[in-house]
Amino acid sequence: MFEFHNVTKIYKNKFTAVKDINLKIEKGSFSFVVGKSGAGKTTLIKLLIKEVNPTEGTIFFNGEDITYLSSRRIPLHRRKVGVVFQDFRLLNKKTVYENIAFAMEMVGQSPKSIRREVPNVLSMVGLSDKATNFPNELAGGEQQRIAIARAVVNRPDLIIADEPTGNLDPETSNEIMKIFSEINRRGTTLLMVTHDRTIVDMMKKRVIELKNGRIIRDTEEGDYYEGF
Amino acid sequence: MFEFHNVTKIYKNKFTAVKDINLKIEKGSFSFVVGKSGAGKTTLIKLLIKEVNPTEGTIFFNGEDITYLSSRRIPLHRRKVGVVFQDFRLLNKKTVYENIAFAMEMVGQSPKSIRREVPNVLSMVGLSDKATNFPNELAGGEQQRIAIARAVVNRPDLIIADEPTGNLDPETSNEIMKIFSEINRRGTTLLMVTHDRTIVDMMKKRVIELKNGRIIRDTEEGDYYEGF
Amino acid sequence: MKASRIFNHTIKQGFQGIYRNRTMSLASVGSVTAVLVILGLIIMIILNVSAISVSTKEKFDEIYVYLDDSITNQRIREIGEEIGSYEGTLAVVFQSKDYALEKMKEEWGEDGRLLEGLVNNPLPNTYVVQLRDVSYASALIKHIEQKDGIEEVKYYKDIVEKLISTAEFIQVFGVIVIIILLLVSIFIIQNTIKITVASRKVEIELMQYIGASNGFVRGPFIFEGVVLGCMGAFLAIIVVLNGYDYLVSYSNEKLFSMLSVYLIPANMISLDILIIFVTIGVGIGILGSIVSLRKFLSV
Amino acid sequence: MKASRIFNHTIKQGFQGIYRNRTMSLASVGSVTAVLVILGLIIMIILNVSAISVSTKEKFDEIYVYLDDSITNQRIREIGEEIGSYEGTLAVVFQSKDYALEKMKEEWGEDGRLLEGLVNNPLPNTYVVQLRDVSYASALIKHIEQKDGIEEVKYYKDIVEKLISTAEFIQVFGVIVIIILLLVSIFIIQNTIKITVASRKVEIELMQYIGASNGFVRGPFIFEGVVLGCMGAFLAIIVVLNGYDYLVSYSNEKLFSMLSVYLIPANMISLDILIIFVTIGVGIGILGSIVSLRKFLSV
Ligand SMILES: Nc1ncnc2c1ncn2[C@@H]1O[C@H](COP(=O)(O)OP(=O)(O)OP(=O)(O)O)[C@@H](O)[C@H]1O
Ligand SMILES: Nc1ncnc2c1ncn2[C@@H]1O[C@H](COP(=O)(O)OP(=O)(O)OP(=O)(O)O)[C@@H](O)[C@H]1O
Ligand SMILES: [Mg+2]
Ligand SMILES: [Mg+2]
Repeated sequence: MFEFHNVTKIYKNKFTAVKDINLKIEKGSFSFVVGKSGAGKTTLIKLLIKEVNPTEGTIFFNGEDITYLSSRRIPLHRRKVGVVFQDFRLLNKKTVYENIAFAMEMVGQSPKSIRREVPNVLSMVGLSDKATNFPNELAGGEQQRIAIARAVVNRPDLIIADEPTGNLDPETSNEIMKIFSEINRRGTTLLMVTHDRTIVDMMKKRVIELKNGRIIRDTEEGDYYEGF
Repeated sequence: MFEFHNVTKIYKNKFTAVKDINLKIEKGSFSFVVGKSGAGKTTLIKLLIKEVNPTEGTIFFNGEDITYLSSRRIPLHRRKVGVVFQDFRLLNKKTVYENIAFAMEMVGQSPKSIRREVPNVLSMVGLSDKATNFPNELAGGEQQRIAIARAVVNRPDLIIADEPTGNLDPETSNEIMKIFSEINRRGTTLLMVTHDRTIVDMMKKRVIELKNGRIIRDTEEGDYYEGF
Repeated sequence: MKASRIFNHTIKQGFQGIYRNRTMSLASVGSVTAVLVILGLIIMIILNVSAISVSTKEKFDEIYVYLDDSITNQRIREIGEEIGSYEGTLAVVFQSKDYALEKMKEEWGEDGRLLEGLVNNPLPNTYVVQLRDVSYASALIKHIEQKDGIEEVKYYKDIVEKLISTAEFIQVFGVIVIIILLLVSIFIIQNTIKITVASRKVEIELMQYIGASNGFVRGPFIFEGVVLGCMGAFLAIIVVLNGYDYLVSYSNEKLFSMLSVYLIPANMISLDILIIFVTIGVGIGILGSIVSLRKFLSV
Repeated sequence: MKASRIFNHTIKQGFQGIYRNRTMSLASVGSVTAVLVILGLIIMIILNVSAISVSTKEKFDEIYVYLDDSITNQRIREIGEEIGSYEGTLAVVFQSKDYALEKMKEEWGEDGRLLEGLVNNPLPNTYVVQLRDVSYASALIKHIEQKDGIEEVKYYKDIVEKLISTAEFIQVFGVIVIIILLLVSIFIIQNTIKITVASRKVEIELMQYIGASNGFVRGPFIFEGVVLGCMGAFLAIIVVLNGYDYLVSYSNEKLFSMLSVYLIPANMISLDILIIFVTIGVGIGILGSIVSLRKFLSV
């Protein structure tokens, strides 16, 4: 799916958030990224969706070099990736329904498929009855689920989720993880940043651990803590 | 510290977020509020800090009826309560240092005590080196710790934390919980909304469980799940 | 909380707000300046129209009483005394027919030689009457006309009246434009500040959650409005006074001198402009801030 | 993506944007309207000053050639032909001294009786020369003055030149004010749209994260700018044309008729105003949007 070759990101204030990363994620895989706060997990995602450019190194996506993309080609790249942002990024002036429909309109889906898909995806995350609410009328966990619904609705090749269960109770978290598993089973690649030990230990998937911007562990069928 | 008598909150769209709540929190206690997403936990907090008024019922704080407060008296009430908001509410145009100093200025602390206390509280949450960064240059967990620092800096009688560890890795969460314990030990009342089972089970404190806006459990030295 | 601390906080936060929202601040100052410059333009026009109309009115505001050639010097004197004793009369000046002809020759300049060929002086002896006020004119004219020995009474009533009505029209029109402009400017600035406030909604709400008093929340914004208004006013003053100064010297030298119309010198009105502009600027700033903040005080 | 879908999206989002940010939209429209109304005012002043100066110039733009009383009719005819053959001459009219006196008596009206007492007619025979253009004046005057039998050549050069320079001054001044106003207005509207855009920063960024093409992101905002600009323009047109119409009928009836100065009728310039205003409104809208959006395209 994508590859990082010796990627380093140094922010403007000389802070090195990600250092010399080498990483290859296979098509159709499901991987967790773990690590302490500030380890560079979100920076990794930002590099992948071209929100920031790497200071050094090369990034490939589907075999194509995306290290530097012209502003015309960035949108086409981003359509292949669905992101659940750590801070949700819902539009406060649009209702829940409109927020999801908006994501579909943006990539040119037909009104018909919008009318069909939005209710589908809302019932998938269990929020059909909140369709006409505005985001600031929702509980934190509800907002998070809307963000998830929006990321999956366009059926991207790769879904990246940055702490998608941070605001969810264990039960709802489990439901969400079931949804992610199902999506992954149908062929979508999944990359998930999480602090939720229970989930990681339960899923038995690949675990990539970051520390101070470096990969310090990369195990198939791993646990949240090394050697458990 | 505070008491809820038959408190009900119905939002404008007729949604009942909190129903017939009776609750008494003792001075100097440490309590967890748990419950599924949308159970009404944040609404409970909003009622307590007068962000919303109850539809029915009475709320007492330090023996005083605060069900309805004039706009002049709300600020005085809020100074007694420090809140860690679920969505952080940091000011993006102010640096980390300024964000905390701002909270102190707002309640009229002297410049001298601001210069003394801000570094103190920053080192307490382990972010001394981020003092000059702006919030959007911080990792999610770092933002959350700034929000915690801001809530405690004015030494309020009551600290309410809404998912203060949602974006934190287990290690950092533990550190934060130690800080909260220490603050509580010194006499500050603590009320914490959380989905983190590990923390609740470890702390052995009072647990109040909400479901669909009602209190369905209230146990001293409880666990995240009933009967564990 | 100590008053000095509130004061310092207000000043500091106010200036910080201006600096941090540079673009918006610039827009506000720009709006205030633009509006006040236009306002200044109109005020200048109105003041000068008034001044010109007053001076022109004075020139025309005389009644000419032409006397019969046949009457005696005695009667001439009598008429003069009668006119002089009328309550509306400010001054009476006698102009003999010879003096009138001389003056005419002089005034005509080159064309004066046309008058050389005259056998008799066709001009009458004249009393030039200056009035206390225009309103006495018709009564005095009626009063004099009936008298013996008066050939004709002449008064540039039409011109004076048209002049007055033109000047009044320009003034009324200018005031209407000023009022519209002021409304427009308050609207623009109110919106600007509303947006400033809205762009700091999070900040204001946070202040309220932390427990800042309403005054503490409002203070910096109102101060900010005042500063922005003042800055706009000062810029406008600089533009208007310098522009007007230039206009006055340019036009008095090159243009209107031929019309013997002179513009009011800039330094004569600079203090008024200063006071008016600063008042309006500050007023707009305060008003805009208060209106924009109102909805946040119920939180 | 289908073109029709992009089009529909642009329209829908554009109008939704206007509606959802009502306050801001109103402020933008208000600014455009205010600026254009003032612009209209100045355009009207310039147009009318031009028209008045042209008509006044025509009145004064004649050369009077006074002939010696002593020359023969033959010579008079010769001089007439010489003047007529000069390339700058548009028309020559002969005015006999008797006709001139009659005309003068007539023009003086009541004062004409002054001229009754003249023994000889002191006025000369005159050729009134109309020029193709003012620029020929000095050459022609030089050319004629040397001729025999010419007493004097008279040309209201000063008046005409002062008039022209006054008119030019007012026009230049007006154009400068217009340019300043346009800059101010572009500035205000650019800021307004910058704020609209900033207030939707989250939305724009999100669109870009989801993978919307740049055109898809920009389209609705530019459309919004155009709609706001058009609305401002139309409001301004209504205000300006109606106001001007009222002004014309009021002033032509009551005020300036005495100066035989007439304002250009509103319907003669309404089409120009329409075109100018809509162009400026739309231009400001597009320009403001593009400038404001630029920084978001690098994300
Ligand atoms: N724009 C920026 N400018 C400067 N430093 C930045 C910027 N963005 C991130 N950082 C720093 O880079 C480090 C890594 O940030 P990142 O967001 O990748 O952490 P993270 O692993 O996602 O943490 P968390 O689990 O808390 O979200 C942090 O220390 C952060 O302060
Ligand atoms: N302003 C509002 N208008 C309408 N409904 C609201 C509003 N605020 C909250 N709600 C609804 O009230 C319910 C309770 O919300 P609340 O924020 O209290 O949940 P919570 O227990 O904090 O959930 P979470 O753990 O996900 O944060 C939710 O279903 C939410 O949609
Ligand atoms: Mg992160
Ligand atoms: Mg909540």
